Amino acid sequence: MKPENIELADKDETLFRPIYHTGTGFYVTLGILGLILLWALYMYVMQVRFGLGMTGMNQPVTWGFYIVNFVFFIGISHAGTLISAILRLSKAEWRRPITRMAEVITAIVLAIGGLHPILDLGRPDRMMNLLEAGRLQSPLLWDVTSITAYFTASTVYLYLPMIPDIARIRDRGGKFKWLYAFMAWGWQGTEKQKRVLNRAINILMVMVIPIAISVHTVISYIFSMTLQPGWHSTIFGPYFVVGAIFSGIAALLIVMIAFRKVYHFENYLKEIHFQYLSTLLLIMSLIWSYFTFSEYLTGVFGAEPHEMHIILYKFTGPFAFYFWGMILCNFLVPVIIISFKKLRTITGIFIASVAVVIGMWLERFIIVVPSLANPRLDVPIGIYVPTVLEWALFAGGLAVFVMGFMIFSKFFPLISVWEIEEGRTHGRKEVENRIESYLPGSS
Amino acid sequence: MPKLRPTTRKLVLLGTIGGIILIAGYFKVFLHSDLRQPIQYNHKIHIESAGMTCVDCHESVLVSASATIPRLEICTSCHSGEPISDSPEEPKLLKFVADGNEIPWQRVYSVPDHVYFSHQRHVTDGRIECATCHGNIPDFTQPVTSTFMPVMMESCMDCHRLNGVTNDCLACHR
Amino acid sequence: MEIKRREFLRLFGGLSGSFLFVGCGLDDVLDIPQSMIEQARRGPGIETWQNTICGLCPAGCGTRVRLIDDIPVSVKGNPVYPINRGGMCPLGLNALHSLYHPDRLKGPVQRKGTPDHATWESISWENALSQIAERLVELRVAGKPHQVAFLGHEENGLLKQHFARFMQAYGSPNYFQFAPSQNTVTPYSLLQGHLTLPAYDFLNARLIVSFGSNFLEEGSSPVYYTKVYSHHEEQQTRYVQIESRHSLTASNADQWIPIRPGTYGALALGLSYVLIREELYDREFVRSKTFGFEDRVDSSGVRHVGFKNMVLGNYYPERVEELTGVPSPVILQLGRELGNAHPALVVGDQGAIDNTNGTFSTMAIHSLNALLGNFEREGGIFFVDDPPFSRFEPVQSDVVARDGLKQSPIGISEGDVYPFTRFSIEAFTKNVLSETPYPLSVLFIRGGNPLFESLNRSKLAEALKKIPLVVSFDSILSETSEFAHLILPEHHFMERWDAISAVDSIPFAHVGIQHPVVQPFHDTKQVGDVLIGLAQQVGGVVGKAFPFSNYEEELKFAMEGVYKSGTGAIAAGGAGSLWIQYLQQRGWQIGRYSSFDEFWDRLVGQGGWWNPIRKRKNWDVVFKTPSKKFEFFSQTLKKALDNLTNQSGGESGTAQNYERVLNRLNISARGDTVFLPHHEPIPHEPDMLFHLVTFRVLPVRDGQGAALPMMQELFGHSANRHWESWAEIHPETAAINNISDGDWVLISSVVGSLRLRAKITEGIMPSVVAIPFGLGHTSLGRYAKGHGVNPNTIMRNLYDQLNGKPALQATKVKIARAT
Amino acid sequence: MPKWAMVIDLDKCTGCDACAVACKMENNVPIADPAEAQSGRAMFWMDMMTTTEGAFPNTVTKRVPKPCFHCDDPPCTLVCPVGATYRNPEGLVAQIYHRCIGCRYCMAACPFTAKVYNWYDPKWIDGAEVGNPDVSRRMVGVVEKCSFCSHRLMSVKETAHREDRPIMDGEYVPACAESCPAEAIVFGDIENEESRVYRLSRSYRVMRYGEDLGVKPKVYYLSRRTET
Repeated sequence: MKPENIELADKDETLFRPIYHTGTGFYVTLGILGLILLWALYMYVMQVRFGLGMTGMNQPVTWGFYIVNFVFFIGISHAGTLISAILRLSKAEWRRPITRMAEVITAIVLAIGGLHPILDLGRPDRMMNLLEAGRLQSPLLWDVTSITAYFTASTVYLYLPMIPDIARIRDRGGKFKWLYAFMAWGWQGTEKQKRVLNRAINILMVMVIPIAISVHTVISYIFSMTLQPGWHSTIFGPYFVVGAIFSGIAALLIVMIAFRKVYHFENYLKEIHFQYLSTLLLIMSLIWSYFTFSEYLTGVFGAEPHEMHIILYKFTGPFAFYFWGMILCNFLVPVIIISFKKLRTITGIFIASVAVVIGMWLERFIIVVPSLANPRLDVPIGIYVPTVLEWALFAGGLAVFVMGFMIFSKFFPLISVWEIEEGRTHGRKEVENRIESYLPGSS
Repeated sequence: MPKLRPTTRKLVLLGTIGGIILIAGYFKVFLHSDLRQPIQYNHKIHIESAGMTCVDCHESVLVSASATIPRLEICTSCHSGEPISDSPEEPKLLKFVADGNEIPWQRVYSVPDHVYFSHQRHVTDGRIECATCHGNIPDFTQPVTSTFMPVMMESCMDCHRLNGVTNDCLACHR
Repeated sequence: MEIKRREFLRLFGGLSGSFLFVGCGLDDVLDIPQSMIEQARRGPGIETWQNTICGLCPAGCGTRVRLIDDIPVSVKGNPVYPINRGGMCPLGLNALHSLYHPDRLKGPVQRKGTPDHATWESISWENALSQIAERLVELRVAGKPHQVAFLGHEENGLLKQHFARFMQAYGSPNYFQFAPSQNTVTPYSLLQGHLTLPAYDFLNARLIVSFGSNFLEEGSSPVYYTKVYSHHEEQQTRYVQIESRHSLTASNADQWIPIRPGTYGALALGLSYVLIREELYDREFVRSKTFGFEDRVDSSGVRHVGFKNMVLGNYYPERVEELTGVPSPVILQLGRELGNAHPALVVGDQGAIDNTNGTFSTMAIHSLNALLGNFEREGGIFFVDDPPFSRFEPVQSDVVARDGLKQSPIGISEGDVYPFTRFSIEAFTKNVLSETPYPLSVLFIRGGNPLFESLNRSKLAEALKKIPLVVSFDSILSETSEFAHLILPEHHFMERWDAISAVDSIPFAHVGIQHPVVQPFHDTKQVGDVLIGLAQQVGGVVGKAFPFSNYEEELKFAMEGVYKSGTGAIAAGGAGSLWIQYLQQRGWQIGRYSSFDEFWDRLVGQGGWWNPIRKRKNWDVVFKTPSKKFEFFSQTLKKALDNLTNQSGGESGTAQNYERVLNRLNISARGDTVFLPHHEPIPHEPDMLFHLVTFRVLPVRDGQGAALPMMQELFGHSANRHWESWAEIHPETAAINNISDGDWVLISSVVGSLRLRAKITEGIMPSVVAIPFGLGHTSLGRYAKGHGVNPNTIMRNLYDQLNGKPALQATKVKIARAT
Repeated sequence: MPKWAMVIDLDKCTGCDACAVACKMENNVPIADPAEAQSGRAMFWMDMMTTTEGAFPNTVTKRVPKPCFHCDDPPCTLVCPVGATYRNPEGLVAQIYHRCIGCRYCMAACPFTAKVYNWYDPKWIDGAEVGNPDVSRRMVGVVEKCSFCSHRLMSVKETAHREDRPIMDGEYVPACAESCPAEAIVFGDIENEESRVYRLSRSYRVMRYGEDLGVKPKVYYLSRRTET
């Protein structure tokens, strides 16, 4: 792909490069991911054909990987829209190269995560019963509602700030002009259009925050609304939200570091962005640890037999490996790496982020399975060993995530070009004014 | 709304046509009944001329859940040996009688396995006329090939509601 | 309950776990005839109920079969039938699956090729029967009718009589029942002189002490005992279970006393010590109705030690504790409890009798009942009358038959091995192989699965191969019938006529009528009819012995006797204990049937007849011993040993000869103690640390239940194992051997070893390993084959010294963790 | 409106498993194949919970038959997203198989693990009335559980209505209660003060599982042992 009007090429050309230049590496990666996806699809077809018996779930461990991954993916999705909205709202100038990527994560991961409950259904053919005969009293229906709302809001929120950039691509010419023309919605960059756009973004970013928080709260309600020991806890709502943002930031950092490397965005994503974001990660890690501590302390202190049974199952029982692994990944590794300046390099942050993502996945796993595996009554406790099928679908989910990102990068710039420009032109002055206004003596 | 490019327009058009075909096909496949009964049985003649009633052939209708499709035995109580009418259908019946094979009547009304429907409960206890659900069969000169009232949960529930009968799921689902 | 960390670590190995693309669920769970499927589709759905008797085990519970449009759809208990009163065991409730079993033989088959490479060809009934009849005629012509043997299983009532009659008329002494319970009668006959098992009046007892008798699970009628047990919960009867393993009965008992296998007799004698020492025994009964309690001087002036002094001298609690592992305070306490609870009942069975010293142990246990004076009184022990069947014409034997019957039976050994056996599979095997005293030409096998249950499987298989014609009546090809030349499948119990009666240890006379609830599905026949057919083909006196055209007629004839006797009544509702008392006071009468036909119709409709009123017996009927008393000192045993000593040559009664006989019988006691109930040590194997104990669970019982998939699923449900065997191990033992719950272990004896999963439980003695019996089939249909292990395959070839009963708890094993 | 409840006398119960089989036969509960059963997919509507407690030789084995408790405040119906499980006016917690989407939320929410799931399509002989024609055969991917044999209630009601009389105590009993050889299971209307269930549920020996959870189970256990 070559731009028709070379003269339009500006100093942010790097940001457009991925749209026009595609290396073999891209196709190879895409091919591999495509194969994984096909494999997952095949496995899913098998599951539909033969039933959920193909998974490792059993009695009483009736929920396994799908629900774990559901919570995990939805958690990751909090990276995006929420963070970008908070940063926008707080007028953090350093947000400019980050927001787009964050929002893309949300849109893609939410779609994947939202599909997981459907993967988990024994009768996907009867999915429409949810709409025809849905009971609003069921937390599962709250999920359906809030995830749909969040997905709508965050795609719109991704799309709106993209309009000026799409218009720019449209003007540069090249393939799929009709698509860009359609999507640019007649953007000409007039003052009125800009005003409307800004207004829309402002409304959305305020709206998105409560929706995002509600989504993860509601997901936690799926568990905490039951009477199961280990689940029935009021802390679950905020705990899940914190965990979600925590894992979201980590995922965002991973994505940023990866694309910075692949598409040479060093000029845009500077050390400072990682420093700021990693500080945020550190804070979330501490908050998360605090919540974890509170959650388990109340359990241990109260020592209600069933609750205690499950806690011990996690601390010293068969899940000890995962529990302490989670503490290592979510607390020790990020705190140690980010607290020390020497370790806080891009590589260090990358390691910490990966650790956090793994750790958060383990956290979901530890929440879902042990409570189910230890029912209140003396029925045989369950053993859950996921099968190839579940691993395949997990891999498929991850593959879709990466593929989604890769394909997105081939159509749209991963960093908001007009916002960078705006930063250059208005940003500096605005910040100056703002600082002025903070200082004593100013009116 | 931005102006659509020709390609887009084509796609939209194709999509619409395809959709219509699919929906029509669904109805064609799933709702159209193409039953053929082995004998062109005439209810009217049997009821009016021979003076029979429903219970004579559907013998279990008052006492059991199933009304039962008549066995050959019931036909042979009148039709055996020589034809008693000049209907072209009667030889067919007599052939079944001679061979001793049950007539492969096609079942028209049936409820799924998870539904409990009792004729006795409706006819004997509830005093519902056969015609309420099956239509005016005594006027049928052809065998039944399609349902008079759709066998769907809505039909059941509407009637139950009208008559103040329970609509508790367990009353019919099992 | 604990699970393995290892299993969880597999999680990140990840690729494990069951992953099946096909074979989800069971293929063709049932095989229902096409005609029935049609019937079900078209029918009006009319429900009917038919009463019959369950035939899946010999307990004979009354069942009600629910039929929709004449298709059996479910089975439940017959609430008016006296044995089970509406209750059913899991196996019986699953009876329909045995009716619809996909591996039932569709008709008679004939084996082509050797048992290892067999092909089975269909054959017509006429052909099959004429083949057999031809052989039978040939043998009779040659004057060798004794070369025919009939191996039954646990049939009772009319069918047993029918088989015996056939063999008698034909002229062979070789009708045996291969049921492990066959020889349990020996100790009672030595002490009491009866050749039937005693019945226990559980209902009126206040304390029941059971020595290894797992009656709720392995008893002759578990449902009957369960009924009694639950009745006892209301009247607070105390149950004490003495057993090596925490069985179903033990877990329901008020007290469980774990004991080393093979030492039940020692404990019983320890309790006798307490009773005697503290004078808690029934002195009046012991004085007047027993023999050999006190020391005595016989007519020749020789002084004999009595039971009392023998016990007081040898079985003081400290020694018993050493032998049994039961603490002496427990012995003292239980002894006092026994002496003070009236009536207290002592029962002994499975655990106690399944050892090399089983007979002596059970004698010791039964002696407690004598000390307590438990005979012919409420809450005690008695013998039940047989139902008053019509008397059949005596068989008119001809010369051939008379000569044949004079031959010694082939299932019993000659000389001083198992002198009291009624049938020994071990002796049978040896005799057939060595052709002593004569070769066997024809063997009928009906019921059971001798090859599966035997301890000496390979030898028995060889013996079966040696017999020129083996005929089996199995309806599913089993381990044993694989060695048959002809299989003549018998009707399912829902398809046949039969009368079930005289179930062991049920305390009232009863007859249950099996009648065809459905038309036979396949080309099968009732065994009774087959024998009638054979008899008629053989002709002569044999044919004349059966003046009936079929078995149903014979059954009707037999029941006429019951009708005419005027006793008892057809099972009916409302026959609760109060009503029975009322009838007892006013005399029991029928008088409600105007004719036999009416009686018969009601009998078939209701399912059976019973007579709860038992006539009080005279003491000389109760004790048929030489002294007409309960013999602590068994004169029968003495006489038998004297005879053996005489036979073994040399001068009769010499000490040397006696010594030799006792050694041959592996009896370690000497002097008068030999004839008194005493404890005999069991075989010692120094390098094997653990006793192997087997038990039977309700769903599978003697292994035949394993053919049903639902029973397989239920087999180890309580141990969290399905379709699989397990080994119960005490935590201490497990810790020493580094075994945790669910690990694979290797249980090895000198004979062989088994690999199975461990189940760590506090419910077993540390020195014992328990494995359930019933799985490990190599045949018996698709559901039985290849699941679990058969513990009998690693058992040593040990038998009771006196009666040749397999010693199922005598093998010692070692345990190791398997990889 | 009657309210159906069950009393299980653990002192009478021997743990023979007859109830489990009677239930499986009555309700056409499928048999899992061996590997499946071993991996925890054996299906029992009426399960036998077996636990061994206490150190040798004071071992106590508890065998507790466990049907669905048909709670009056069932946690499972609350969470069902499609109303496939609900509590009917007579207190039966029903499962409507054709409404169920197989999300297994009710299984996760049930504190007593009373529900089972069809992991595979159970094998039935095509068209044949295998087992009980009064009970439907379930399909892959739906949750099922003990129904207190509600199909029996329906036929009893029909008979009673036809004979114009109320349902008598003991007329409607589930298969487990009917087949129990120990007569340990008693079933009836707990609101009817004449019924056996009413009397037994007021015994000093009575206990219920999950009483502290406030779900009001309608299966009462009787036991002389302090804790069951």
